[in-house]
Amino acid sequence: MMEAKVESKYAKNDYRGLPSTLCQGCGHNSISSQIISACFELGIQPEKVVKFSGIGCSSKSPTYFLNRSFGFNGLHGRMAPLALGTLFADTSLKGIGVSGDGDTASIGMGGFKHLVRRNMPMVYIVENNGVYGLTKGQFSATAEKGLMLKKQGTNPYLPVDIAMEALVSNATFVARSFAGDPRQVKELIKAALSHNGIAVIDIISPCVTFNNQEGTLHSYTWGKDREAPLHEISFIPPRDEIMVEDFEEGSVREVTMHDGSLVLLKKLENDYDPTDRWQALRILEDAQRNNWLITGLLYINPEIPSLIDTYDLPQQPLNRMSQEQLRPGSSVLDEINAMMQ
Amino acid sequence: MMEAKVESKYAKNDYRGLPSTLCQGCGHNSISSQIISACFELGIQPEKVVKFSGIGCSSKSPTYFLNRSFGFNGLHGRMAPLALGTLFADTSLKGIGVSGDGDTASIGMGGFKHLVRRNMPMVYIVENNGVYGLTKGQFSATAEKGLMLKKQGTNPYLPVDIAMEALVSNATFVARSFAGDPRQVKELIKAALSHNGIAVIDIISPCVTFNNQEGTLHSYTWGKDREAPLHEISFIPPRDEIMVEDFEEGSVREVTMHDGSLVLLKKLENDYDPTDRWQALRILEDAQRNNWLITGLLYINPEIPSLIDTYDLPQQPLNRMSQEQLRPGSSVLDEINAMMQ
Amino acid sequence: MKAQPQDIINDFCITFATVNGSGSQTANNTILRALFKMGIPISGKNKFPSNIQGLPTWYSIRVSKDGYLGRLEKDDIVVCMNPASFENDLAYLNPGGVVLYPDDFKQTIQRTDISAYPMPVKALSRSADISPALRDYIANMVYVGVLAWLLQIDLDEIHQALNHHFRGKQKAVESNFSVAREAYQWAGENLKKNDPYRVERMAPLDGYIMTDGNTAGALGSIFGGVQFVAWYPITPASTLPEALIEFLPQYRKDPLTGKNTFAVVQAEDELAAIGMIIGAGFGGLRSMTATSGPGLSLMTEYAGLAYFAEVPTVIWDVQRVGPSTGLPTRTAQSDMTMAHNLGHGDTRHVMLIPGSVTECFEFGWMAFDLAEHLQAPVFVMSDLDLGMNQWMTLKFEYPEPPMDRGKVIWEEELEKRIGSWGRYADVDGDAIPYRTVPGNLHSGAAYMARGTGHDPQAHYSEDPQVWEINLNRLVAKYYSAGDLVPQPIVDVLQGAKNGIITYGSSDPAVIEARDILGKKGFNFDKLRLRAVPFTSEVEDFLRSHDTVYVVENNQDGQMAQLLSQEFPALAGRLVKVAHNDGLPLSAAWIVESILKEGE
Amino acid sequence: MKAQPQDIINDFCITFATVNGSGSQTANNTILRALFKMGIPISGKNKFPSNIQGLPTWYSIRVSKDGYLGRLEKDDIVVCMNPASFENDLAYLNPGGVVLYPDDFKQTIQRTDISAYPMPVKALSRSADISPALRDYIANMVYVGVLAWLLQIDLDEIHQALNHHFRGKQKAVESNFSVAREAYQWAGENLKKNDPYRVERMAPLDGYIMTDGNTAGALGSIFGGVQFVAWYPITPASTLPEALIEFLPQYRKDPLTGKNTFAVVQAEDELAAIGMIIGAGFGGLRSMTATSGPGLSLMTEYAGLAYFAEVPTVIWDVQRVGPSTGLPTRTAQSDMTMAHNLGHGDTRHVMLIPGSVTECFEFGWMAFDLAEHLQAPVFVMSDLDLGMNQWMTLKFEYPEPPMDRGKVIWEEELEKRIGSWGRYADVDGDAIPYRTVPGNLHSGAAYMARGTGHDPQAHYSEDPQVWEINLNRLVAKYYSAGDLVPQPIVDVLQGAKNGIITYGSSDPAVIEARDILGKKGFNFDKLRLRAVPFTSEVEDFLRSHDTVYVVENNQDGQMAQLLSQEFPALAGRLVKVAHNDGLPLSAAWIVESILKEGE
Ligand SMILES: Cc1ncc(C[n+]2csc(CCOP(=O)(O)OP(=O)(O)O)c2C)c(N)n1
Ligand SMILES: Cc1ncc(C[n+]2csc(CCOP(=O)(O)OP(=O)(O)O)c2C)c(N)n1
Ligand code: SF4
Ligand code: SF4
Ligand SMILES: [Mg+2]
Ligand SMILES: [Mg+2]
Repeated sequence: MMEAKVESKYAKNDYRGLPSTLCQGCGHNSISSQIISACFELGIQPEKVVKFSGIGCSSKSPTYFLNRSFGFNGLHGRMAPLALGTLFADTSLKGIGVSGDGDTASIGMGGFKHLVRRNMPMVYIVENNGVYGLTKGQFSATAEKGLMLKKQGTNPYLPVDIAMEALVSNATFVARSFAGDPRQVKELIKAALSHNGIAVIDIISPCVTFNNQEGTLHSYTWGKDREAPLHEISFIPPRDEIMVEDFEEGSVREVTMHDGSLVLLKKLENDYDPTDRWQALRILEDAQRNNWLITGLLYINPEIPSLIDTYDLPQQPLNRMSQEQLRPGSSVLDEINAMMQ
Repeated sequence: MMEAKVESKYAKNDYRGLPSTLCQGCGHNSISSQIISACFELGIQPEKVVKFSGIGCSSKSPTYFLNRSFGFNGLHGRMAPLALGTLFADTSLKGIGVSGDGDTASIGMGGFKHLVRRNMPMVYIVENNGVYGLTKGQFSATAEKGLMLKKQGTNPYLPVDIAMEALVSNATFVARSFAGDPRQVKELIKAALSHNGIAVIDIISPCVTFNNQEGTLHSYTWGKDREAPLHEISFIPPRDEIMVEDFEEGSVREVTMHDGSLVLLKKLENDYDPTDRWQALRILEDAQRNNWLITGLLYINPEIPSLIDTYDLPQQPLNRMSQEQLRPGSSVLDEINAMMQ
Repeated sequence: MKAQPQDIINDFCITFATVNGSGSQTANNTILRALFKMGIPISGKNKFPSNIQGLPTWYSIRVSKDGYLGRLEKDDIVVCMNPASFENDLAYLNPGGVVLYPDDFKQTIQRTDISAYPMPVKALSRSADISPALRDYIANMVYVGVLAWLLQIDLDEIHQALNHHFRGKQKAVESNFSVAREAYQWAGENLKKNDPYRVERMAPLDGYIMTDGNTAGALGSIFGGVQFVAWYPITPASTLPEALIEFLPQYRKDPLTGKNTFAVVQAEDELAAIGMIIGAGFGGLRSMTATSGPGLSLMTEYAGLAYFAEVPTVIWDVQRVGPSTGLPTRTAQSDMTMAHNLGHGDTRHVMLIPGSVTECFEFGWMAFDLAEHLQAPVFVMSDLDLGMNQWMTLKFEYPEPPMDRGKVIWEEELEKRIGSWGRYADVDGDAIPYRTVPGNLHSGAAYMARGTGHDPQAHYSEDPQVWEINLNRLVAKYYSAGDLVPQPIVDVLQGAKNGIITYGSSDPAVIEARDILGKKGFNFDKLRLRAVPFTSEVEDFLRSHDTVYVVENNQDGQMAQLLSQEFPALAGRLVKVAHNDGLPLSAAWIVESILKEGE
Repeated sequence: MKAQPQDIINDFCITFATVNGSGSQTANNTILRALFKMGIPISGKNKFPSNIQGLPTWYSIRVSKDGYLGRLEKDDIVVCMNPASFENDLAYLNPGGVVLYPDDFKQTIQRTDISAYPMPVKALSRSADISPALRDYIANMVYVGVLAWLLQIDLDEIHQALNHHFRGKQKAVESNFSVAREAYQWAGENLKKNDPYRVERMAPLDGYIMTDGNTAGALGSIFGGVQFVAWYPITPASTLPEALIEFLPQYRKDPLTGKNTFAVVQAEDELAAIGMIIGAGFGGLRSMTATSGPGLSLMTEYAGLAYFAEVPTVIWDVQRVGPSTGLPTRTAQSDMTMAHNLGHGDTRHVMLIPGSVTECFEFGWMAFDLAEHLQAPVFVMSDLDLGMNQWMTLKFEYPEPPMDRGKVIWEEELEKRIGSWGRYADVDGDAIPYRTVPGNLHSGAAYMARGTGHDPQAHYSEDPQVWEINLNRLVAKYYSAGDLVPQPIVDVLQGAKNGIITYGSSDPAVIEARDILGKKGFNFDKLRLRAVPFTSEVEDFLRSHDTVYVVENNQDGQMAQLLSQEFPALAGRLVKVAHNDGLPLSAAWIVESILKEGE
């Protein structure tokens, strides 16, 4: 389902955005880069893309890629309906949405589930860091159960699994990746851009700043040994983005997070069949039990008509229609008046 | 997990509510009766129950049972947080929520999922009829794909499966039943009342009035043959509630709905093990493929601590606490002042 | 006992007391249209419960040769088909009034100052060629027939009305008509008329049609070129989008391709509905939703975004009684202040306020022109009375001006402006910037819309001055709407010192009240608001009257509040004449209140 | 070139220009507290971007021997650690001002009317015994030391302030202090002071403490017996619930069992947060949330339910700049009209408006008494300036009155009232009914709360009169709050014809502006509002002054609007003095505006 690389008349620069104002080392920045690369490699006309986001650090990122694409940085948790409405205006446009885990799985849960259920054709990326970055590190709905954060205490809930939520809402394209695995991220985005339907990509994207589990190694609480946590600290030490080297399908890779905790990335096997929704659910459930983060294209079904397909719309974009097409003639009104007399 | 019947000092009358104002033959009425029976059979003190609902025909029903229990008929789609807040006031109270499919799966999706995820101890009943009854029969999110309704056209979306949604949100008790199967409904409610955690019961509850598929047998559009549909009709012919006789575990039963369509009820096998979440997901997926409505207790896990359990609250209800318990002494304030000086 | 009074012709109120779900709507509409067809001014108001079946419901038809369309507080004739409400219904009868009821009612009638006609409903409906399931329904045709005889409504008109109702489906027309005719005959043979009420044919109401405001609003929107509708069901707004769903496929196929030039999405809730239409508005579509109080509440945050990001869209608020879920099936004008400032921070919106069903049509298309011209959400403030009741109303007129798509620029135009253009740059000094929309393929067309602070180039900005300049422009834009919105309708008399301001569905009662007051020697000039922001006419009107009564159907006197805010120096002249109990205002109440205030 | 001016003592403004995420907060707080400890009135205001790391941020400390706490528009001293803002920062310096900056800045300083002190930041911070990762952070201590030398702040006070900041954690105190001390020494040895600014110890500020409004609000709530908190993160409200999460476990264990007497739930959004606290309020708990504009918008529908179903709860609105997402990290008083009428239909709410950090504490506990007494939601209208900035403020006083739990009746009391009791029955004629809560085991205690029409027995009702009587009672109840809410603070001069009304965080600037105007010979009486509904004092004040300037930090003059609505006859006297650019009002702007208006 991935398109071959095409000869493009655009340079990579044509896909760039403004300089990022996110933290140095934030996973979100690396995802922006891959969106740029994916669009470049597909040779998409930048004007044919529309960007959407909610509110959060993640939702700021559409400013940092595809300057020549329209975009709407909307409301917290409400990206879904905004994108849906816009994409009816000209159905030849590609929608790329970037949301956060708080934005999608906490406040935005309802909108997300219903957008997916409608099979609205667009790419829906969740930059998933388990916290609310922009409001300074509270738990989001994807935070691990038992996670302890300074100020917030212990998280008592099991995390929302965004990929599983998408599957259960009958998504037609579901993938998971890790921000530090740029090649996979890029390939999945390219595949998603080529899919006619909702394409959900849940990307684990570490927050360098607020994964400050109290007392863990490298936590920016400045070392237990010194017994001197910097209270109400506003200091964010510069960090590097976490990157993994390319690794094999089917293998497992350990990744150390900024707070010192370990994450087990597992790439889907080479022969995994992503057209079986049932398998996808099973493998996710499996991964949960094994504490793996399973990455790759989990599910795809290109057969289901997209929402737009069900609407019998003309080729010509609705937003270019003339008064002649939009306002019935006066004889029609005469008929109506007669009918109501 | 079902409690044995206890000797009760209450008569059945102690559990009744006001007369119903729902349509004659509405499935919701039969569910109210079973809530009454379940509470009666368990001998629950009616004052120890608190009722909740949203807005809709279904959400009206708490008025029609348990007159001696407090209740809050809240806002459309927002039953979940309201119930959560109230039940902290006195954790010895049992919460029973009654919601509709529109209320829960359309507007209330986010709240529902998060209440479930929190494992808030209460019984959450969805009276699921696939339409918005109270606003006159539009599609809800549980309407079948392809369903055609007068005025509304064809439903282009796959239905939300409330039981599956609950499971994916880590519900600790998930069941499905049919309003016309009173014994099963009652037994499930009894089990749910005995569960310490969220207990979701998705009950298919036919709307006698708005399942008026255009042109189907018995549709109240007054017969194609006469070629005279009553336009903008406000006439609702009196109908009987659909009832099935008791039927065996593991067997399948055909039920004819008011609009003439058939539903296949399948009761879970006797030896079905409801403690395996994975099995529950599988059987739901299976049922979807076979077009069955699988009924029975799909999943239960009594081990997970409920939300309330995680809060280290005293025995004494919070809402009976005195000023002495709630207002720290003046020396505490002196300390605080000193600290801030 | 009863004196034989003089005939009362074409001037009374009939109420049908039934049970909801019993199908009486067909019967009531039949009478209503038959009267209308006879040239008699009428209006029909439904007072129904917020449930589906089995509770009392009332339908009142006002017959008024003088053309008054407001609500009357008492009935002259009541057709009571519901034993549960019988006693109460009788109490609402004026002395000398009439009651029709099925002859199997057990209750006895205590009042002696009224005429009572029992009807053999069971017998007559049983005799009809009708499936038993439909007997209860057809029973309603009995009262149609009896009433026709009693009031001297032409049976032919009844037949025509049924034809209209069933859109010519003969089978349905005939089976209904046969019952009505039989009842008519029965009445002729068995009843002795001993009451004064009857109708007489008048000159044909040629310039008029009969329909409801929600249908009119939908049709107006269709002629306004609506392209995208998102909605969530709620009484009393639902019938507007439902009319769109019905009519759009009929009237809005692309003439070239036969494809749809529109899309309607039933959203999962109102938060989504408004999100969708704002998305569509941003995309360059004429987009709209319709909702009522609870839905409007949920739209608050998004409304503020549309204001601030300058996205055109149209929001119909078909108002019902609040606060909260309130009385979902009763009418009010009580979201006025709320809608005007919907959103946190400093937000204000343009509102159109139709005062008739015809204006629902007119403002239906006009709202899009305004929204796109102003690049702002426009609220159309209707209500249940206007939206769901049947009104005799002026024929719809074809929109005269061409569509105003506002300052949307496409590739070519943009190319000329490159350099000076910025999405939020006020190049013309009219506070309205030029706008590009997605799909514009010029490489300089794109911008990032946002709800956060931004500069004229749409770039994120926290600069205090950039913020304030932008906000001040938005206010200037808002006020500039004063020249575009429909002007108020001012009716000035010779030498009236005092005035009345009203709006929306309260107008019919005010028209009547003003006539009554005039007859009592109290003259008032009148201004009917049709939009906010207030135009200069409003200020002039306030300035030129000592006391101005603001008549409206809500508790707080919300329009008076908005006027006080806007014209503090003149606020002392305002007197609130406001109340709401879920029913449309009556002229009697207005007269009484103004006289009391004037004491 | 620069004349050697006279010393300027304890009266100037220092701004620290840094980059966010660089940890300057510790340094700034250290200076602030050191000055406070020296008895010098100060206030600190943070102007920070809505991101986490890498953008310019400014922290301003006003040092004012006269105790003025309002914002100054220009700086006397700027410590610039951020090359990106250097140029701009210099522009904000008053003539004769001072700039401190790291000696490795590339830019040259153009201004010749200021004193410039480069600091060897890199060198000094490198020498400290500090891990390399923390160097950037510790660099801030360099300017603390240099500034201490320059202003003559006692090094001892710096040490104490660090001690306070790190709660006595010696390791942290010492490593920070060692850098500050070294910088101090370096300055003494290398700098030549050629500017007039310095501080002098004053009498100890014994009655005062230093903290922020959100912390104060949290503590006030704790002493108010808060039992249930639901919240959703949002700037600038988050630190209030976060302070609750920090302090509740410390101060609110049950004395008998050691268990929690409270619960805090982080909700999935604001719709859920308010739903939860309304549920808890219905359940008889003292419940609260804290939010800001966007969250408040989402609470609209539920706020109407609480009003109508008469559920006590407390909602803090820590206001920021709107419309829409606006400027999340800037201050405004622009949700006033919105909060007052939050909800569709006819809704109005009681609002408390703290004007100081001490009042944040006080209204924190008082809000619960009012909410439970009135059986209604109470809004506490704070803002970012009050809530997140550090203020010198009067010590908190222990709540004098016992908790007012309102007319909640339990089994015994109910038993006595059976027969006359109904959940919404106004038996005492004070518009406040008796209330039972779930868990009351009396068999007659239960009722069904609802957002739909209901009678005194809480039964569903669509009856027009029942509706209107109930709604009128709710308005009467609202007005009865006028006797309970904190009265305005009125300050009357001899013979002032004109007055100023202000509220909340605008008060400090008004205090100062009034002094300035007084010195210019323009005298004004003053009234500081502390609550809505308006009490009789407000009407008296309006009545007794020819012109009343309403000073507030928003665009629309929202309080003036509310006053116009409430007192239309007096509205002509009101003059709006309102603007918002995200910053707290300054005295200079108020003076200028009033003088201009008065022209
Ligand atoms: C209605 C509303 N509530 C709260 C906020 C405050 N807010 C801004 S961003 C954010 C959380 C963002 O978290 P996430 O979506 O996970 O993005 P991240 O910053 O982690 O990338 C919140 C709660 C808001 N802007 N609007
Ligand atoms: C915010 C809001 N939007 C819309 C409505 C209108 N409304 C009332 S009931 C209902 C649907 C109820 O459907 P469901 O929950 O399935 O219950 P049912 O009537 O089918 O039992 C709607 C949309 C409302 N009350 N509040
Ligand atoms: S706070 Fe976290 S999520 Fe936000 S920009 Fe910084 S690293 Fe990224
Ligand atoms: S409309 Fe349908 S759901 Fe509502 S009461 Fe009638 S049968 Fe039940
Ligand atoms: Mg996040
Ligand atoms: Mg339903």
